[in-house]
Amino acid sequence: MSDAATQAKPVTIVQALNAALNDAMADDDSILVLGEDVADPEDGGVVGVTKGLSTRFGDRRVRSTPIAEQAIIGAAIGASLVGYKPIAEIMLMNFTTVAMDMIVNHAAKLRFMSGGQTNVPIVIRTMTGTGMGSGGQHCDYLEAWFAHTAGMKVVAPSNPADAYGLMRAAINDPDPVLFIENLPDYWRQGEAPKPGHVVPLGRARVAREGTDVTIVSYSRVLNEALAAVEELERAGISAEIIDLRTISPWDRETVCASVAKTARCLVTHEAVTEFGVGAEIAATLHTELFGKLKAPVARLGAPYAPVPFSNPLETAYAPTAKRIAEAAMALVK
Amino acid sequence: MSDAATQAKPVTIVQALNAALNDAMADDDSILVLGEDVADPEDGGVVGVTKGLSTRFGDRRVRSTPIAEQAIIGAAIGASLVGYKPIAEIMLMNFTTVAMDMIVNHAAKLRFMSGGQTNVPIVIRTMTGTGMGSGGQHCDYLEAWFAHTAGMKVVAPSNPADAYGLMRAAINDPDPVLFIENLPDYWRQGEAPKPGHVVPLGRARVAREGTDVTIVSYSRVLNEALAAVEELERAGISAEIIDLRTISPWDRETVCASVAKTARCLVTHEAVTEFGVGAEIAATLHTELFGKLKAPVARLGAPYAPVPFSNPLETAYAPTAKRIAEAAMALVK
Amino acid sequence: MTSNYAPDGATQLEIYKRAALLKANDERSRKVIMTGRLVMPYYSYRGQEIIPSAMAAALTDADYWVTIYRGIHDMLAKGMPLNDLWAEIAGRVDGTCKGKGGPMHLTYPKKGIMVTTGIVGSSMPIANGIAWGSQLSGNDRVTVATFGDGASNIGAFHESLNLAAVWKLPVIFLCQNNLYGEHTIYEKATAAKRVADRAAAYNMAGVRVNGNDPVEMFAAAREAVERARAGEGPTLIEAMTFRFHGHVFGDADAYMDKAQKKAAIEADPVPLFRARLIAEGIASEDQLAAIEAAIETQIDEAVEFALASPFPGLEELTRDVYAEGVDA
Amino acid sequence: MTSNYAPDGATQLEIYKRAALLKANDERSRKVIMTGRLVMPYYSYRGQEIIPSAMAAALTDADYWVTIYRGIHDMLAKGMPLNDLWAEIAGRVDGTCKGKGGPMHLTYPKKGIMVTTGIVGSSMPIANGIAWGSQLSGNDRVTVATFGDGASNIGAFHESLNLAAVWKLPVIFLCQNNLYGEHTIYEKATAAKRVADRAAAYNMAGVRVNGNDPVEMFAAAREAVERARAGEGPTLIEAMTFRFHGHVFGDADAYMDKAQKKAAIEADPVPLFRARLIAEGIASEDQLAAIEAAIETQIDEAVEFALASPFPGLEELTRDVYAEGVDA
Ligand SMILES: Cc1ncc(C[n+]2csc(CCOP(=O)(O)OP(=O)(O)O)c2C)c(N)n1
Ligand SMILES: Cc1ncc(C[n+]2csc(CCOP(=O)(O)OP(=O)(O)O)c2C)c(N)n1
Ligand SMILES: [Mg+2]
Ligand SMILES: [Mg+2]
Repeated sequence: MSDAATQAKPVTIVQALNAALNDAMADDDSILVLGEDVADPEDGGVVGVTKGLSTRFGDRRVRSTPIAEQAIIGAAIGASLVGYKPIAEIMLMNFTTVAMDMIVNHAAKLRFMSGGQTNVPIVIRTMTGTGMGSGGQHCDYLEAWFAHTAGMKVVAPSNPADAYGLMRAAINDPDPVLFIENLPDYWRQGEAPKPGHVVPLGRARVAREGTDVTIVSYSRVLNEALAAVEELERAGISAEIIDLRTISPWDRETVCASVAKTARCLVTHEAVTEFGVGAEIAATLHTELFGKLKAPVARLGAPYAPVPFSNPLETAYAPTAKRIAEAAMALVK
Repeated sequence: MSDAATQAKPVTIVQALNAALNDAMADDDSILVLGEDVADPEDGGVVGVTKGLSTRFGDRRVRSTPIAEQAIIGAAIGASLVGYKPIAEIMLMNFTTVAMDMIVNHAAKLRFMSGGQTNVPIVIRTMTGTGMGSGGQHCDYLEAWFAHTAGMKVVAPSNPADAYGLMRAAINDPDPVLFIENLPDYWRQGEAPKPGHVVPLGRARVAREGTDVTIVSYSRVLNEALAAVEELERAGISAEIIDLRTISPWDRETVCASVAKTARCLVTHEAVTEFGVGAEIAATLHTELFGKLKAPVARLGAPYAPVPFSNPLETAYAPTAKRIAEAAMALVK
Repeated sequence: MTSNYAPDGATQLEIYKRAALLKANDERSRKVIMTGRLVMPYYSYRGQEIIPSAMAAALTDADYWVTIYRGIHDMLAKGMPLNDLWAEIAGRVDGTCKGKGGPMHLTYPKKGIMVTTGIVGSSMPIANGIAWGSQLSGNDRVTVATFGDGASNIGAFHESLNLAAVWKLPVIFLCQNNLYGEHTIYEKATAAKRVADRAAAYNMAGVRVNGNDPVEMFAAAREAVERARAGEGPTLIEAMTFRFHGHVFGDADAYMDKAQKKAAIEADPVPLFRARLIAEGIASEDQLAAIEAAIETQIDEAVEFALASPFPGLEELTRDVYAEGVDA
Repeated sequence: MTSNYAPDGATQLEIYKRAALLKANDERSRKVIMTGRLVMPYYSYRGQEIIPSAMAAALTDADYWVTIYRGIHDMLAKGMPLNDLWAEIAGRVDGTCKGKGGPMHLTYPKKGIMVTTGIVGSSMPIANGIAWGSQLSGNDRVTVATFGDGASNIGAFHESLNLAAVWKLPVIFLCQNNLYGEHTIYEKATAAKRVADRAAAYNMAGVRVNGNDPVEMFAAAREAVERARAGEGPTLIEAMTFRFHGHVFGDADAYMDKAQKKAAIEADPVPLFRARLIAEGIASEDQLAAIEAAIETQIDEAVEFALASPFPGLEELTRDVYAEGVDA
């Protein structure tokens, strides 16, 4: 599958991630992969992101684990302290809740607490997202928790090329990176990344230039924002879309520059609005651009509620192109 | 100790909490207390908040547990599903990291996921705070995580009377409440609460009226804010101090009304500034009072770093009266 | 197993009625999903029917049960009505949870079905708390927590069994060992030869039984229930079984040993049990055929009821987050 | 215990040197805190000195160790220099962690002291990862994880021992059973009669030894180290001991059984060991007195070195959060 990276035809995010893992592991023997069902005898992952890796790189470097997330992250941390670069999979983001001690009290803090003697170069891959009808415990976006945790980096790609490039950067990074993958978007097609393509952490991307309003997003909802552009055009509104890509540390410069130009901003994500990532961005923009904004920064996230199962409710839960367009229009008029 | 509640002389927060637990348990047999070392054979808690309870109410209602936070919260949730009102202690807030699944995926969501058939009337008591030289894993303020979790309520008193009244309200509440106690402030003296005194959840308190700037805080840092008033006075600045008391759901009305009056606001807390509670408050104020503020809402939290051990560093970590005064002055001039 | 706990004929028939219902319901569920009439993540329990059927026969309606995503067999055995079940998995307002919980969070307190969790291991800590409530109230209600073999490797298992033993809680830890945790075979994930061996680490009664044998399974259940009601504490039951299908509907189960799977399906416990009931004269072919026909009709009705039920209104999106009308 | 692992005289003397250092260092620490020269949360290990002294004697500098808040004895035994230790607990820039970690997070990779955690149970999952690294590199380094009796009831213990057994990791789980977890006595928290019994739940070698007996403790350590180096997997050692003081400095330990405590202190393992060394002619009174005097001098120097060292500058407050000079 690794040659997907060099194909001219579009690839899916699953293929791009698989290519990134293949290319990185081929370049660097210290890279390891561990998690539930990640090896080929277990099907190379429930979605196939790690398919082929254990066959190609051996079952010593690519290991399926018991269902024990504390043990998984602990093993990754320990190996990283002695020269390895483990990529640990926590199947779904809601399962990070059983490994928070390892992630927050240890992975994020060991460099600081040891006065820089040790560091934890691990990547924690996890998937999440509504749209599959899995209900309250399998779809949460919890990125705000980790962004609030000093020492963690948080990444969330929205397309195959960024998925590849951010994964390569996350693996190269000397500090722990939480890498968020969206489940329904796994099969989204996009331009194939060039092998070795790296997207530096902490750099947002202007996904579409515009003049009237800036829409900041990341992960799957970024694609909803792009889908809203046309409707906004029809309404005579030119939207600039920014893909944050890295949630922490986030690219203040790029976001502020865009909003300095448009004077209006909507931040939208799938996580609950209250105390979410949008709050930090809004608070920062109002400070950096005080008196220069034509409207208060708008935030569009999920309602203050767990994820519902019933399809009409689940569909109404996360931001859609339609609701993003409405929110952007409300800002402009 | 329960009669501390009726004493005219000031009481400590430890005494007030102990009185609240005593009075509540005396009123309602369904209230239980569990946690590490909470019973009297184990000294009634490491700080003594639960001292005397097992002797008075029996070791069936007040139980010391093994060191197993998932089991502790699970036991509280289960008992709450069959008619009890457990008060579970997670000794330090950093230890909530080993119980996040029980708290976030279960306690906070069961009412919603069951369509209202069940609910989880538990109180989770936990202490935290810098100032004791315990370093990176024992002092974090993680309230933003729980405020971002739909279904949880989050409370953090700053004085004995509120500690009593908020504890009584939290126990009465039909939904899960995270109750945050500050360690160095446990022995802070204050007016003794009247027995039965209840402070409704979701209601902030104007701790001190002022006209030039609103300072919003909670927990120990609220007292630092009060201590900054004098220096601000000397600088000719009249500060209004708001004690949020409940962090989620927070009292938008009271905070907005105050800032509508002063047109300037500083939010200060001990948690890391980035993606912290201050961001939500700032984003909300800029929206509610767009164009009416004389300065951007300022946020003063901890720097983006784990808690350091070395005393001069630890002292420089959390907001102090002095730094709060400086930040408020910067807002006004 | 101590045979003085063996089920009499009437009890065996009760167990069979449940098992037949469970089997028919799983087959119907997969058909309804296959034909696209319903869309949901479905965790088939086909092959594991005897375990909850026998367990439930040893309980009363007043007893409690905490189950998991792969738990519809547990719930039906414990008495969840078909209409409420089907309306819930269809996401309709007449479902047990008004459609808000779905297949992984079905809840039905009227029959003691208190929590269904989608998190591996999390049925156990909560079951302890319910059992603690029974211990405090002095009622003799027992709480059953079901979980899988893979779950016996997660921290919550350990914390829960230790606490239950130290507190002597009236709880039964029922491990349905179907040999796989998602795509991973038992041996690759679990250091213990038997999950039941782990009971010794808590001074707890532990037993491995053939969960596909109704007599053996019922005897183990009955003994554990008596122990719990007598205040003698928890029991760990490891019920051996096999998952006939992939982990979740749509999973091609390439990772499963074909021969092992074929053999297990050939030894399908429900028809075997059926044949034995007739052979031993406990029930007649006609009797069982009538029972099965009635079940099919009930399921027909439940599916129609579910699909005719309306979806919840959007106001439900933010309802049941907190209690209504409570200050704040 | 297999006596062919018994320590010879020279090894016993090595163990004693460590034990004497640990004992003297704890006594000095408490004195320095008592007199207010240093302020820190201090978890006395007095009474537990033999365990790490014997364990470390079975290791090389290249082996790894992950310890806990009550771990200064482990670190000194593994070779952390006194100056670096004292400067760290004094919060000074010459400390192992530049004063940023403190007594609960001392780290000294030069001698294999990789992590000190303040979270109960968390030494074990990380130790597994270090051991996994050794397994991958094919070096024969062993990793020791220390923890307490109370920690054997938390989820991380279970997940770690299971993974270590399934992966056959070269790790030693060293439980220092001092009969108390904070204020709670062993029996009240732990369902297992012995922590060592829990090894069976993972098909792991497990042994309970008298951790206060240097010969028994060394033999167990040596055997576990050989097993790990031979690629035969992990070992759980439960070393029985007693905590002479309260959980943390300042704790009045009202909850401790007075008679039990008195008896334990009367059986102080360090002087007993000392007397035996002399009685058996392994060392002379003068020899040991000289060793102890040298230790006191080293500690004097370390305390002075620490108190003379400057505090870190405020720029350290935000340093070491991420790598410096890394993009983003
Ligand atoms: C904490 C956690 N980790 C991972 C998962 C994903 N997951 C769902 S079911 C499952 C397998 C569980 O296997 P087992 O316990 O044997 O139960 P079974 O599905 O076989 O009935 C896994 C890994 C989860 N739900 N929760
Ligand atoms: C997860 C977690 N829960 C609670 C605590 C608070 N705590 C610190 S030490 C301790 C007792 C541990 O006892 P034990 O494991 O026997 O080790 P000992 O202190 O006796 O050496 C507790 C409960 C903690 N640090 N981490
Ligand atoms: Mg299974
Ligand atoms: Mg102990």
